[in-house]
Amino acid sequence: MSTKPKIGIIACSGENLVGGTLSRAAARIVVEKLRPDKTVILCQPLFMAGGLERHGGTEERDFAKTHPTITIEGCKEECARIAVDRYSGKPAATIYVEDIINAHPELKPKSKEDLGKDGVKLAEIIAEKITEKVDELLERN
Amino acid sequence: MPESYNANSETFMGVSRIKIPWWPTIDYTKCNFCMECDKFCPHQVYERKENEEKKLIVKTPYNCVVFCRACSKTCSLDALSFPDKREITTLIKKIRDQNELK
Amino acid sequence: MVNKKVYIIPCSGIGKVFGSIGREAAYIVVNELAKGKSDLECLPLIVKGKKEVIAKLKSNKVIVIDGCPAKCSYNDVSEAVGKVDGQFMSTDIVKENRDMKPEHEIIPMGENAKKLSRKLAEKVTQKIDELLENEEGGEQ
Amino acid sequence: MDKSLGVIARQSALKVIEKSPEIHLVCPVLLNTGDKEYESLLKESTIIVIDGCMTRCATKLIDKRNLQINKKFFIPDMSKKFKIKPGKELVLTEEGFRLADQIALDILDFVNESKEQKPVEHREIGEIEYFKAVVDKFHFHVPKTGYYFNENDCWIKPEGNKALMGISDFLQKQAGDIIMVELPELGLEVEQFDDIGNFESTKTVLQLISPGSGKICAINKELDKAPELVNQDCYGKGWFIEIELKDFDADKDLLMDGPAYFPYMQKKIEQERLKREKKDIQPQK
Repeated sequence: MSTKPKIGIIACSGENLVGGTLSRAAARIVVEKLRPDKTVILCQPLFMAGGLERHGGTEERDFAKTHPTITIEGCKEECARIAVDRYSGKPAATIYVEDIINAHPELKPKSKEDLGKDGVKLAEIIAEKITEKVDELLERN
Repeated sequence: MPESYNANSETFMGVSRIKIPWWPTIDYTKCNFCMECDKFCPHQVYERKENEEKKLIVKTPYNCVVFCRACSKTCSLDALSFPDKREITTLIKKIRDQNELK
Repeated sequence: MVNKKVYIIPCSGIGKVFGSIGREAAYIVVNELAKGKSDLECLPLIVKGKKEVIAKLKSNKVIVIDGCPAKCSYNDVSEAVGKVDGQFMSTDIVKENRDMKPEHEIIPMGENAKKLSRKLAEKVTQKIDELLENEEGGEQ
Repeated sequence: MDKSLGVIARQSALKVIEKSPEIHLVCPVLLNTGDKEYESLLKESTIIVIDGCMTRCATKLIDKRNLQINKKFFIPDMSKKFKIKPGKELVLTEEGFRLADQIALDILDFVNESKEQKPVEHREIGEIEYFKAVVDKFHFHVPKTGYYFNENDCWIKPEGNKALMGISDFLQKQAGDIIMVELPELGLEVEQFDDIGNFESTKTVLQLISPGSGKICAINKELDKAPELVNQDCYGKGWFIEIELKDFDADKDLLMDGPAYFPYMQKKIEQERLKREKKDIQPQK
């Protein structure tokens, strides 16, 4: 049976701000392209809904209890971090998308619905940051 | 890395996979090489041969899951056929009985 | 009288393409088909219990769009706000259009997934009009 | 209520109830106001509508709730069939009562027929104890007892001379979100390893390959409306069909029980993982 260490990724997934869109895009880039074999994406709404018997939430929460999990926050509300903290224990790391946006004023996403070329570049930068954390956590474990 | 589908070591119901003649047969008089079956099959049973007359062949018959006929549902021309299921079942039972006697 | 709005809350799912179809449909609704009549709200914030958001939803109509049978948006909104005025499942649109299978890519979304999103958006818009009409009718 | 046709529809329904009290009468007015009481009743029942006139309000009310109507009766058609004129008076004439009686008999016939044909849709499956394999965030379940499996990841659960059949948690997860289940006809004779049902997910089309042999005596109609039950509860509410067993002892020769299937499934999960890893590595070459 597979016992390879894996890292959980949970993105804020918010809908109101471009930060949510970026968090989601970056998370997918990590799990699909950069570290498909080492990461598992957790669905934030499902994570929070929980308790739906054998379908859903509990499995996501259990995973985050037994695996280091990185939360990605789109805004100051820190929904993902708070959710993981509440149901599974302290997240291994948290990435604040807003900080990265501020560090790259030259890359402005077109809108939250359509990131545009620059927005996608920004998402890739965020994804790189997440990947750094993933590798760091894997080394530590 | 270990080969994930090594037919020689695979068994089906305790019978060596290579003793069970279960795989699709392509009727080339009907096949129009739409490749739907190949697109469908998750076990790489088929192989496409772009530059040959028979553009599709059954490459790895023992990868085929015994009793699975799902690919034939994708074939609108009905060009895929499988062995008689009852004969295969009987054969499997027979080999198992022999194995037990050994 | 302030014009009432219908708030759309997609489930924000991320694991599968269905969440994205729901989200894309919500975007089409608020930015195009029912512009000015509808707005998005953020599910994680609702679950977190952000007061302003919940108060706003209580005094307006709310439509949820879910992407899987776990129905996170429906369940969470029902619990936090105490009501849901309309609910949709993006998987229903997939079932209704079986010849149009959504691609699995999420970023960017495939052609079929986009088409399905638009179909879903049209349905949601219809519901919005229905809800707003009833609202007006009730107040006359 | 404002036309004689409606009054006849009402009278027919009342007559049906009088003869067969287990049938519920649904009030269209109450149904229209969205009464909650009806919700679960309608979901679980065979629905018959009686429409009086062309506006077909009863049908529309049920359609509005996205429910399936099992049989529709339309008073003008019935009037033609029995060659009885409904009359125009709102207080029923003798003719009107006679028509209503005839319609009621027709409805009762349908009810009796469908009772004979209609398989019991709900199967009580109590608490199941599972073997559990956890891979990343996925939990794969295999019932410890009561279920038998073939190597095509389909299960059979014998009880007396009958058995339920369905697909395993592994196959369900492999398939992904199931959007359609196609089941065979009642009464069909199936042999072990026949393919007896297709199901379609957003990824692929797969088959239920029968672990047992016998005659199909029930199919899970719920799956028409809610194929996701297969994903949610594959060993319970997501059952596919029930058969009258022909020779389960013979079937069992080629099946695994829970403790045997569990390691077999684990091996398959591992193979899938290896295949995926290979795929992940290849594009980088």
